[in-house]
Amino acid sequence: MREIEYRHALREAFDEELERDENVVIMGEEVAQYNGAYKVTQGLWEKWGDKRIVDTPISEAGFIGMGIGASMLGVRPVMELMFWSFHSVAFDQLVNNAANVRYMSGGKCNCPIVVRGPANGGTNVGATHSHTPEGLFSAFPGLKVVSPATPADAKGLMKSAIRDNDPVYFMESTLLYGMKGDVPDPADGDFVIPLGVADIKREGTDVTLVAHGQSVIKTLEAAEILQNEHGISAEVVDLRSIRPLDQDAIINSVKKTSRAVIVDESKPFCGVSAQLITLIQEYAFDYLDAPIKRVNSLDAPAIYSPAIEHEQLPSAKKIIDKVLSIMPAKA
Amino acid sequence: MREIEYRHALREAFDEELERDENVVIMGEEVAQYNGAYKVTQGLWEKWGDKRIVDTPISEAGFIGMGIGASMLGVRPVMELMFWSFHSVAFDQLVNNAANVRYMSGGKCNCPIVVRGPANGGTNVGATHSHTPEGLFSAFPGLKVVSPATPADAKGLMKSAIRDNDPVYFMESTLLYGMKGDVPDPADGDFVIPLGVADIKREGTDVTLVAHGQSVIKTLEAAEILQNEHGISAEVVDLRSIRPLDQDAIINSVKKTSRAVIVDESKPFCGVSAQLITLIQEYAFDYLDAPIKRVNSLDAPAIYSPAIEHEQLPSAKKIIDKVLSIMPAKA
Amino acid sequence: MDITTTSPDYSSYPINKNLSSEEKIDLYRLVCRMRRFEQGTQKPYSQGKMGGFLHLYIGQESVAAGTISLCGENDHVITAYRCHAHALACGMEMNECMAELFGKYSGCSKGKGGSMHFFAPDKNFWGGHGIVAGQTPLGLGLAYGVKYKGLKGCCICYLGDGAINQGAFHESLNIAELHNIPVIYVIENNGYSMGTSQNRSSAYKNCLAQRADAYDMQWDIVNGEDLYEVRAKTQIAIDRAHNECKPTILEITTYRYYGHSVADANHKKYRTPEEITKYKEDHDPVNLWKQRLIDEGILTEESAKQIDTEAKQEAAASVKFAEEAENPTVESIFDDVYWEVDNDTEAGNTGRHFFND
Amino acid sequence: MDITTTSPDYSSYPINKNLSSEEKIDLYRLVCRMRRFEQGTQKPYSQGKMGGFLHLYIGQESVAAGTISLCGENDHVITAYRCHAHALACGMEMNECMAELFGKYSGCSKGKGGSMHFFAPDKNFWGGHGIVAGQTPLGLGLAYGVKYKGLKGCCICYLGDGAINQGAFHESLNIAELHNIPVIYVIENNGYSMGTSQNRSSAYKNCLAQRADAYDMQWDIVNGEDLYEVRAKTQIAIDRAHNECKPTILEITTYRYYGHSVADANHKKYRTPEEITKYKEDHDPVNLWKQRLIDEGILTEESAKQIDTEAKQEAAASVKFAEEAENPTVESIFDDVYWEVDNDTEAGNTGRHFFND
Ligand SMILES: Cc1ncc(C[n+]2csc(CCOP(=O)(O)OP(=O)(O)O)c2C)c(N)n1
Ligand SMILES: Cc1ncc(C[n+]2csc(CCOP(=O)(O)OP(=O)(O)O)c2C)c(N)n1
Ligand SMILES: [Mg+2]
Ligand SMILES: [Mg+2]
Repeated sequence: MREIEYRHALREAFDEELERDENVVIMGEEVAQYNGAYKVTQGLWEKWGDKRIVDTPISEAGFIGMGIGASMLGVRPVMELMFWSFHSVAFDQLVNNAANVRYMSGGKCNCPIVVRGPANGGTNVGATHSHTPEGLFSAFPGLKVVSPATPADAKGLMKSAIRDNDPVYFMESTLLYGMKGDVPDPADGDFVIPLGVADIKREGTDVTLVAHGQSVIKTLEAAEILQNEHGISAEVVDLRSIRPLDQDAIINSVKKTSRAVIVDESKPFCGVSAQLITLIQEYAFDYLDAPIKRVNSLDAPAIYSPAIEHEQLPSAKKIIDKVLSIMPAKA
Repeated sequence: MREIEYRHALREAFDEELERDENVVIMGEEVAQYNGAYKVTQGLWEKWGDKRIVDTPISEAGFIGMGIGASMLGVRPVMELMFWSFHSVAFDQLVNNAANVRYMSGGKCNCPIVVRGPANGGTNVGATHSHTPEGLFSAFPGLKVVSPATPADAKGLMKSAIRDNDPVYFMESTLLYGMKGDVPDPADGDFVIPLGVADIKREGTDVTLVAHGQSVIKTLEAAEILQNEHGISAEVVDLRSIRPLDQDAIINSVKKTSRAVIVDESKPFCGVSAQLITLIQEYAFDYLDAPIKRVNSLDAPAIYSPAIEHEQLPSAKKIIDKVLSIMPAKA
Repeated sequence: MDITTTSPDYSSYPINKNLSSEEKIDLYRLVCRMRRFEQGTQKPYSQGKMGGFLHLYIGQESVAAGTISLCGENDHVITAYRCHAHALACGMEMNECMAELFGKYSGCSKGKGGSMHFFAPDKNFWGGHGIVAGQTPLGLGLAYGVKYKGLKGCCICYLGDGAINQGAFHESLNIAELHNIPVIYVIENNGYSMGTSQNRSSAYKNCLAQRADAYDMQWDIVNGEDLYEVRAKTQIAIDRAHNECKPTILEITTYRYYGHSVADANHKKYRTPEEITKYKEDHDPVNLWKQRLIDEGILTEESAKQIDTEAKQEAAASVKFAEEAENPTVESIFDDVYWEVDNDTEAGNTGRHFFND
Repeated sequence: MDITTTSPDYSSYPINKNLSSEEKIDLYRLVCRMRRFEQGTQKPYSQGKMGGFLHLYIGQESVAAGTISLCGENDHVITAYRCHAHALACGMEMNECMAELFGKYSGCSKGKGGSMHFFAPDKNFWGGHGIVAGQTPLGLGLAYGVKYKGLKGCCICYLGDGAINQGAFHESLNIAELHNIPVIYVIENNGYSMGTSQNRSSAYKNCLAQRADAYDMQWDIVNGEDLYEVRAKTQIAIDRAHNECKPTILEITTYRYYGHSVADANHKKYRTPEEITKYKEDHDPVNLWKQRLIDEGILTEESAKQIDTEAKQEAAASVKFAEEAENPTVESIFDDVYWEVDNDTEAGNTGRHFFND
């Protein structure tokens, strides 16, 4: 298999879907002539031209609303938020129009859009640019939320997201864009990963670690150390999609291991981690040998300081400590 | 004690605080000359005039941002969102500027604002007007979120909120505005209820019911029936404030009863209920005799249909059923 | 409303001159149906058979009727919560609309939307939207979609005089002009946003439509009481959209007789009873059109009365239809959330979509 | 930038005529310090000693220097992420600013804000804001606050040419004019928003400031390369704010030499090297001011050089200061979230405020 970068995998997904369906159009700030602030859309404008790759003014409410309106007529806009953090200025379009228009019309309208961009901390860009709103949007029925951790998942899930007939909010990471990984060659056929299917990124028997997005990488790192240094076999469940959620994958894993730690970069209050713990304690109550723990960002706005920011975020060390805190005392 | 309406209790709080501090100013759409869409501010404009009671255009981002800016200079704006649902068009101001300005300035700026208005379902106003964003905002460190269930709590908490030096988002209910209840006479002294203190609205021993806002009323109704018809003694913990949270009150109650049901009108995914369950399973794990359950709104956008909407919301019956589902089988 | 300068004879504009008598009578029937439909809601609303809000359009009928009468196959319509008349103008039936107000399953939105959310995409009517100005980027998008698909069409997007002060509208205007999007924003200026008069909500130069100048966009101001004028000036905007893919703002002055919504008990406080009476007597668009057609010899008092009576009967029948219609089921609450779930696709069956215990 | 019409002699405007030689030299010192400060960041940034973004103001110095030089006790300043020069103009020290870029605890925001978030409320400087146009309602509020407190003052709120297309700005303009709020919006028009030229981001008539007409607001367009002109025209706006409580939009044309941020590798692609060179050579505000003062006989090449050298040394010293300063502690992450917690009040000690396990 080929190794390509996460950003390249995304670009390949766009390119293939632009080819497959003439209704697919990429929009956003600097996505065309500038090739994207993070170069995710590099070369697409040159190849596909003004109609399919559209630069917009800095008017997120305006252009996202425009995409929603166009989608009701059958256009399939894939809209970039330069940072997902900028959701705040387009929130009404994102959570009222996109999430509700199907419902309020009794199913007569349809909103096949993708909104995408990076949603992560760890790059010292401060509180307003480091939001991780997976839980925020998953809270709205009508929306779907996806957060891939690897190049292959990014490509496969993006292609599903574009073909999906519901609004899909696709959360990437500026720290993952440059990460390389195996991605099947397009020559070997259409590579699509369904939304709503978790991926067991590592099998294990002693404890279940659940994560999504860039936290998966840290979690895998922790699992490796747990095995090597502590003899603990951790299973790593990568959610990939938050809503729809592969609840079975999580519950089955916890039933097997009886212990769980959720790794979720978002803040603890009402985060994705809280939702997962709620489900686990409900569906695997009798299997649990210890309280479910979680590793989140420290509960304050994102600090800028490059020397400190990483301390605010989940880390392999914090994950390991949390796991150790719930393992049975050694015999 | 006097019985007054919830809206009247709020108005009394405004009036007293307008009197106490010349920096307090009430702003919002229709709050002055029209007396407020729900008559909460009735008579205040007539009494206090243009400077203290200010009508704004339909520009939530503009006027809430204006209030935030003014608060940094020591003005203390109390801003009405005609519905809390309209947070969506002011979201950036609410979650970036208000929540982060203190942090990003290293504590140099200060944002003593109150944003208030009704946040509830049950009045057949449809999906865009029925949001219950307590959890949404509590997720942002830097913000405080309050949701009173009775006239006395409304008054006492509002007075604390106005005096608080942090942004407080105060969530009321159109269904409670007309509800009457005992409120101490102003002649008997300043009546203030601190944020962060829950109220045990009913004592009990068999199960803990946790609720806030208008759900408290339904929960009390359920508790009464549980006692009378099922011989189950339910303790009702009214959170009153979601953040800061009186975690001890919840955990102590659950330690006593070993069972808990959370009643939370918001949607289940990442709602306040998920956060509470996470805390309980962590801090009272060894005391729990059954999974913690919750009663939320049905997980879809709010339906309009007057014949059906109440079925989408928590009800005494649903609370009772949920409690019965986790009680030990009768001997 | 008191424009006294002599205006051109809009009836002689081609778009009006070419109207057949039958078409003119159809317009009269339409405005009568709009009014009678809404009058028909009053009793059931007061009896508690409807819930939530009810924003009446009575007094403004000529605006929706005149503008939408010009729409062809690829012209689309979207508006705010005061949407009943636009729905009827687009060809929706009273029954489905009234049933929606009653929250019934046979309502146009299956009882899910209510008064603010009528929809009929098959008739190019895209709602009915409750968040002030939230529909303005959607209207932009519909127009964008028409252009994207290579069709000669446009979208007429309505908003109120208070709504112009929402940021999303401003963003939409800039994009519309910049990207040459065939959208027509119609500001239905009824002088008030709830209890706030135009002067208390907006800063402006001369008129609200002139804000278009900020974006170098075309605009016009229209006396909404005159169906001929509404049609004449709207056609210019439609031609601009069709032929040049350019947007327009039209400010159409009009008036609402009732409160902001039926719950607005204040509406005689923020405006004088005289103001209301004067409009009703001298500027009522239904009366004025009737008189016009009588003057033109196309209608008689009797034939007009007949049309109005039929409209009233149709409205009464729709109330009966709505009363007898079925409520949605509780299970239907989970329909229409996700397309993939509704259509029972593989995607709709993969992973958990709903999260009640 | 190629305005060739003869403009009035702004140096003769009272606000400039009354400037002492010393004040003029101070202005020169200020623009040198702005430039040298930012040049001083380049090496440490490239060495990875700073994180995140770094948006340089180099080329635009006359705008912040000229406008803020007019501010008195009750005049406030707020801007976007390109905020270093405004901070210095308000009287902030290089040390605290440089330390902030390094993320140190002695930084002006304790290392919490970074490049985009300098603050000094004691010097009437309110940031430093990263969300495009998010500061525009805050600026409105600062001006509102000044007026509310009965003071004669104003707020100057800066934004970019791309930022004008955000809804919040539009809402702010309407409120400002409607409520007579003494805010001055300065559009620092450097021709680009990231890689997008003015023509590709904004639809407008003649110029961007003219959008003010939509709200019947006063506006002016200013050649930003000339400190005298900046001061002359800004003073008119300040007088309007002070004496009439009325807002103004000023569009000040200017140019940035570097990329949008230091990470912008494209900036010679979306504009020609000739364009950049031409501006640097013919329109550089630091050079032009120097030349002006030399022509006026106030500076010599040597004294100018001396001032510049001192600025450079000050910047170098601030780098050293910042390098040696302490990092924030991990515990300090939880400071500055809640006033009540920081101040250890009863409210701050009641209930749980933070939710990590
Ligand atoms: C964002 C938002 N803010 C406030 C409201 C409440 N609201 C509904 S209609 C309305 C007045 C709108 O007036 P206008 O735009 O003139 O339209 P009209 O009602 O006159 O048709 C207000 C304030 C809302 N629905 N959405
Ligand atoms: C709401 C929002 N959208 C997008 C961005 C990303 N962004 C930061 S600066 C910028 C360009 C702004 O250009 P302009 O307003 O002209 O200011 P300049 O950078 O030229 O000073 C963009 C798109 C942002 N920070 N906030
Ligand atoms: Mg109106
Ligand atoms: Mg610029």
